[in-house]
Amino acid sequence: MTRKIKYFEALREAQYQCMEADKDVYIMGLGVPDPKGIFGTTTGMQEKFGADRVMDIPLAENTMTGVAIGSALKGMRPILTHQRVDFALLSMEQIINQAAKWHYMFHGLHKIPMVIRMIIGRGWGQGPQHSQSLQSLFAHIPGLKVIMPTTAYDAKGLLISAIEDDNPVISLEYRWLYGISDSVPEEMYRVPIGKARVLEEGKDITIVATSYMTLESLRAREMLQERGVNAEVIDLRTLRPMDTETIINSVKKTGRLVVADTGHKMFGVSAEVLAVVLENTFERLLNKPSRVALPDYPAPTSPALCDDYYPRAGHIAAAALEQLGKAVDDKLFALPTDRRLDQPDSKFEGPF
Amino acid sequence: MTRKIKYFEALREAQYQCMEADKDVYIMGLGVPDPKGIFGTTTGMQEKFGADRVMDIPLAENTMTGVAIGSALKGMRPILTHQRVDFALLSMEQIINQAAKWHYMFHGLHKIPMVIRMIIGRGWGQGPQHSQSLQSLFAHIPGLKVIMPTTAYDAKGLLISAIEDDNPVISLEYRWLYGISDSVPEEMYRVPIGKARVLEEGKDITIVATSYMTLESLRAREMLQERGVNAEVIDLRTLRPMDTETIINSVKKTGRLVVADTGHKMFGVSAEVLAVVLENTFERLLNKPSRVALPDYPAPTSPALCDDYYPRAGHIAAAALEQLGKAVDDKLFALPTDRRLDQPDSKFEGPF
Amino acid sequence: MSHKKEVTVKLYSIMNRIRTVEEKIAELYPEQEMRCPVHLCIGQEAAEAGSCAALNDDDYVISGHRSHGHYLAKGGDLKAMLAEIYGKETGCAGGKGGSMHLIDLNVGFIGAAPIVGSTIPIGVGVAFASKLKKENRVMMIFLGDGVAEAGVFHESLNLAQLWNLPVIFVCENNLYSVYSPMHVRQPDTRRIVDLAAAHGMDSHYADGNDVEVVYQLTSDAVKKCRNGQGPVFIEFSTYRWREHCGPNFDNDIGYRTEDEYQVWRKRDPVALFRSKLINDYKFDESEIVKIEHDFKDQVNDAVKFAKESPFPDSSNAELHIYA
Amino acid sequence: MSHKKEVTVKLYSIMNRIRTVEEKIAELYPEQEMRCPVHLCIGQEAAEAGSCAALNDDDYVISGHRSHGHYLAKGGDLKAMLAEIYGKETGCAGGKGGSMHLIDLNVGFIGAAPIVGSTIPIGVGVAFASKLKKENRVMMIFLGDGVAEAGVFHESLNLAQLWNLPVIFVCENNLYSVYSPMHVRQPDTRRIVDLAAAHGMDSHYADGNDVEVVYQLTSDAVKKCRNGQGPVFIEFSTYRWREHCGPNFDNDIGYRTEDEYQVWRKRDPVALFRSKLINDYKFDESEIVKIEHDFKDQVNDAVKFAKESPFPDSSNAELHIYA
Ligand SMILES: Cc1ncc(C[n+]2csc(CCOP(=O)(O)OP(=O)(O)O)c2C)c(N)n1
Ligand SMILES: Cc1ncc(C[n+]2csc(CCOP(=O)(O)OP(=O)(O)O)c2C)c(N)n1
Ligand SMILES: [Mg+2]
Ligand SMILES: [Mg+2]
Repeated sequence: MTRKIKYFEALREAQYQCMEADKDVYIMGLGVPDPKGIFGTTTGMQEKFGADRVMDIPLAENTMTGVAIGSALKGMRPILTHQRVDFALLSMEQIINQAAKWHYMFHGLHKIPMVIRMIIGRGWGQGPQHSQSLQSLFAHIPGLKVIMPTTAYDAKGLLISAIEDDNPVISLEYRWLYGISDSVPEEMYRVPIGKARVLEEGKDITIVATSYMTLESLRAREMLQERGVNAEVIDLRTLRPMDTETIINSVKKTGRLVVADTGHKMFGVSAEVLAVVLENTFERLLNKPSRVALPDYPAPTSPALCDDYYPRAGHIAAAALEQLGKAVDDKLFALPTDRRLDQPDSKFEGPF
Repeated sequence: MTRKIKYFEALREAQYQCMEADKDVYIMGLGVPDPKGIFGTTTGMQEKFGADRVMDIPLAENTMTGVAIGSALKGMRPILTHQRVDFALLSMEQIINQAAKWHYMFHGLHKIPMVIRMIIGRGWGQGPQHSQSLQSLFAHIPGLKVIMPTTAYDAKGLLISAIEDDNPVISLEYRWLYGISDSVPEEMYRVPIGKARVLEEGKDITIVATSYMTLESLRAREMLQERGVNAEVIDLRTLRPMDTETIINSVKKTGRLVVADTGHKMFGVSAEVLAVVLENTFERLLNKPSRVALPDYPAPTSPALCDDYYPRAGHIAAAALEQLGKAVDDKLFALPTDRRLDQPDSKFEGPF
Repeated sequence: MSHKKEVTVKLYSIMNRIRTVEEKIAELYPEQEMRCPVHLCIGQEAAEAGSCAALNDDDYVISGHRSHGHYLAKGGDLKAMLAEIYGKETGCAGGKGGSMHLIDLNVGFIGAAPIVGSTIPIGVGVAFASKLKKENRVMMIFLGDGVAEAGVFHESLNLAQLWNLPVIFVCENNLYSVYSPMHVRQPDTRRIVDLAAAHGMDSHYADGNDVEVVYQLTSDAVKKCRNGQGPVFIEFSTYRWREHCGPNFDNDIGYRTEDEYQVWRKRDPVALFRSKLINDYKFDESEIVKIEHDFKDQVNDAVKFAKESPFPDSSNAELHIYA
Repeated sequence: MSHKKEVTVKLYSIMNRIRTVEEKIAELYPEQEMRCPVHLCIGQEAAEAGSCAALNDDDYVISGHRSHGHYLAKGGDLKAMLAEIYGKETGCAGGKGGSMHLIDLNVGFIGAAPIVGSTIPIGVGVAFASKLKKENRVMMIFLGDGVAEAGVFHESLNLAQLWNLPVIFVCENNLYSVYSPMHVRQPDTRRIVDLAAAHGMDSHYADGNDVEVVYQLTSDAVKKCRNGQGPVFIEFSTYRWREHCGPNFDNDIGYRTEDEYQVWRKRDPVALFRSKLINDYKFDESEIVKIEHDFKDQVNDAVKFAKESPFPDSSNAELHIYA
């Protein structure tokens, strides 16, 4: 049975069903059982599963990551939640040196099945320290898997895969996605980690996007369609392992590539996608690809300073048009009239 | 007056001269004044400048980074030293959220002039947690500058620039470089941050290398020369800001590119170099570029497991030959007869 | 005016200033013109006013996410603060920071940042540099009860004690970290002040809603720091009245009780001290009303200033990326 | 054999085992066949043997960079340890880890890792899972004096106490962190054990070179943990004889004095207990010699095994990248 639910509900359902199915799954994080329940993704869980399996924790990101690791190697399946990726920076040592390496360096004797959920991206004036999108830091680390679900369907399916995976999985959730709806099956299902999704087929240009930028890319596709360009939109969904095959096949077909990422540009996710394409389909590339990503400075707080900070559909479309040698019109960059840019676009509601 | 000194001596001299020139410069780090003096780079400094300016510290990487930041905004110029980049992971929060952002987010009211020295790369059986090369994690962060000196000349000149810079600068020093010699002027001089160096000119292919891989690239150049290929070798020297111009100009000339980096491949430095080249000189590229970097798994400890882990000159040369459609011979991959691969090559001694 | 009276007026004025500004923000926030999170400190004014009043103008303060009170108590520019929260060009951080990144270097307010615990070592570093430069200034670091769970707290205390730095750690224990009560975060077999004492530090615990107690304790601490006798730690018990983040009351959402709130509400630090001024110190009520009134006008002016100030040009976003 | 005697023999045997292995490593290290750093624990055997002897076979131990003693005291496989240090396929981590990553899950030795402090929360996490699974096992976490400066130490103590976990924190205070003496790292106004006590934890300090004292204290701690009465912290004073990392003596390089070393040398935990066996417990010397002799043979066999074992195929490097 499929029905329309929101991204946050899909994440909660994934956790709920995994906890019902496997008593070793547990959830912990600052505020997990509190009235806000991490954007509703953990609401009601403690009532259902008890304070032994759904736990608030001390403010100690580094140590709690170690605790999750220790419990994981004993067969538990922790889901550790950070309200922002910015806080998770306190736990980089445990994530990179320990979680990512214990299976390897102990020659397979330990498994570290754990999920670390982190929230990325912009919100109401969150500013420089509360809205980063640091996915490439994790994507660079062997031993980790890194997922970035965009749709509610994928949110549920990928989180279930992550919880059932025997490796540490970093799940990055963009704040503005929690309210997006999608048709989501009631039963448990898995979306495989490591598979991109072709959301819309197209023949003229490939747009590879991560997370929230997938929504902007779909809008960009419409803009392009209006201008006679037929774009293929791929939601990367997983950064590590990366589904290079889907990307390469698409670029082989279209010969053109725009990458739209929620993070910074330099040394970011978009660079890896370009590199992979270059290494694998160089000969089929018809023009130089483009990267649409955050500029290389921190996020300012005032909405007045953010208008040019977060690239929008128009920027993606413009990059595509340029590659195709077509005119770029001002309409692409028109500011919305119904909202300020520091609030999510209510038209991005799904299903996808 | 120029004389031949080693990399570690060059780093010490840089710090020594900066401390003489500016009383606000100070050094701290675990073991800084101890008998080993961070590979000799801080030996004798405490005797000369006193325990107020050359300090051992508690084992508290995160806090000591914050302390450095606090002192920097008060006009001091701290040099914080970590014996391994792996330990510095404990301080990612302070580095990324604080050091990199205080100048920006306080609208220029604070400056954070500080240098964080970190040692990267392999050593005698250091294994998975003591030999990483995590430069791309830092290179991704706006607000930081990131340098990776290869030669003793650059080590001194870049470190002086870093100490005099008004921004946080991450300096990554590869363990195997400390014993390399070079002609180094006695007086203070600066190597500008953000400029790559063309070490050897060539016309057939461009090799862009970081840190220790520059030495392997020079050796690769010789191998290529023997096989009739004339390679240009560029030492990237700075990752952020990156000297895209030098790279692009070189690839415009040669039409071909190999990137050799000391870190992991996926989402690594080599990806950014490829992306930049693709965006800027797509039309001049004659073949797909190659990335020569660490494979995507942690560093094993036993030397028997490392033979194929660390790419060598031969791998770089082979990548170049393949691009040029030339035969790749087994001799390229011959193991050295005078040493095991877990020890530095004594022939890499400089000057460069 | 006698010294004693001067101090009394000062303490009340600062508390009143904080209360008035925060209430004004709470009132205007629903207009959605302050487009950033705000962490109001209503209920905690005594701990903030009393401790900052013990500092000289050129002493230092650093703070975290809940910093309005510290900024105002240290004498931070009100217009620049409100303009910052309104995201305006005239804001103290040019609009880049918002409510969580206040700064006023003219009065030694080094800055604020909302990663819990992260400004503690930065404050210690300022104190270290200040000591080296022989400025004889004191650094006051504000922190909450949540911070006592974080490693950086201990690392910083260790260092401040080891290096004998002129730092006063002021912990405002308001019983909650967001919606989480103490007992899910810290063992009930110890107090926060015990942790600090274990670092070998001169450590105190006191009622943070009594501004005179706060002032007395912090004044002693300042004297000690000024004499080079090292850091001091003080834990003040207090209570936040409104929601963790935002302008509303939230006793209805279930993480704490209305009863608990009412108990603390009765211990309103501003009202208590106001009564004391009248009943014990024989102030004329009109004197007090005048202070309050004058400041209300200032706040209204500042709001007007903030609202009327221009937004920064979007190109300002590219200023100050590197120094 | 009486229980008392059995324990006595066990304590001596374990100490002797550690000493013998470590001396053998020191002897052979200059051959440059063990191609990884080694952190020898000679001088600290009593703290390690005494505490592990208090555990059951199925209890847990986790350690850091200086882990040989803990591994051996917990009963870790000697051949697999030496083979690991020699980088061989038969090593306990297949050559991937070396001396700093010993593991033997058959005896509850969860692992070791050399990032100072990092295995502490991992150990706490094992204890948490073990408690949830109602295994009634105890987790013993070894740490050095340097760790007391690190935030993760405090965060972990806070959690272990809060969640009332069956953890024994054993701190071997050997006065140095690499070449750094205590006084450049920690204030002299407090002891490490005071820090732990401040977390509300049952905390003890004792002579770590007296194996019987160690055994007694840790046995009590184990009992407490087993009864669900929460974690225990014990600081043992002790001393490392040789250099921080490597096989040599290093009293000549200047960070500590020969005199200091000699004082501790006289308090050799192995020799002291050996004399006690003979003088107080009336062991026959030949009995002891036999224990020593047998074990020497075992060590020689293990070295032979390690040296003769094949290196892993270089393709093994690609095993176990993901589970
Ligand atoms: C490192 C980190 N973890 C989590 C958070 C989320 N957070 C913001 S404020 C806060 C509560 C802190 O509580 P406390 O220190 O008692 O201060 P209070 O809000 O009560 O003034 C938390 C957990 C954060 N900002 N930083
Ligand atoms: C986080 C971190 N910082 C620094 C180091 C370098 N280091 C290795 S061992 C060591 C000394 C630790 O001292 P202590 O805890 O007393 O243990 P001991 O060596 O005396 O047994 C240090 C600083 C490290 N391994 N990890
Ligand atoms: Mg609080
Ligand atoms: Mg020690």
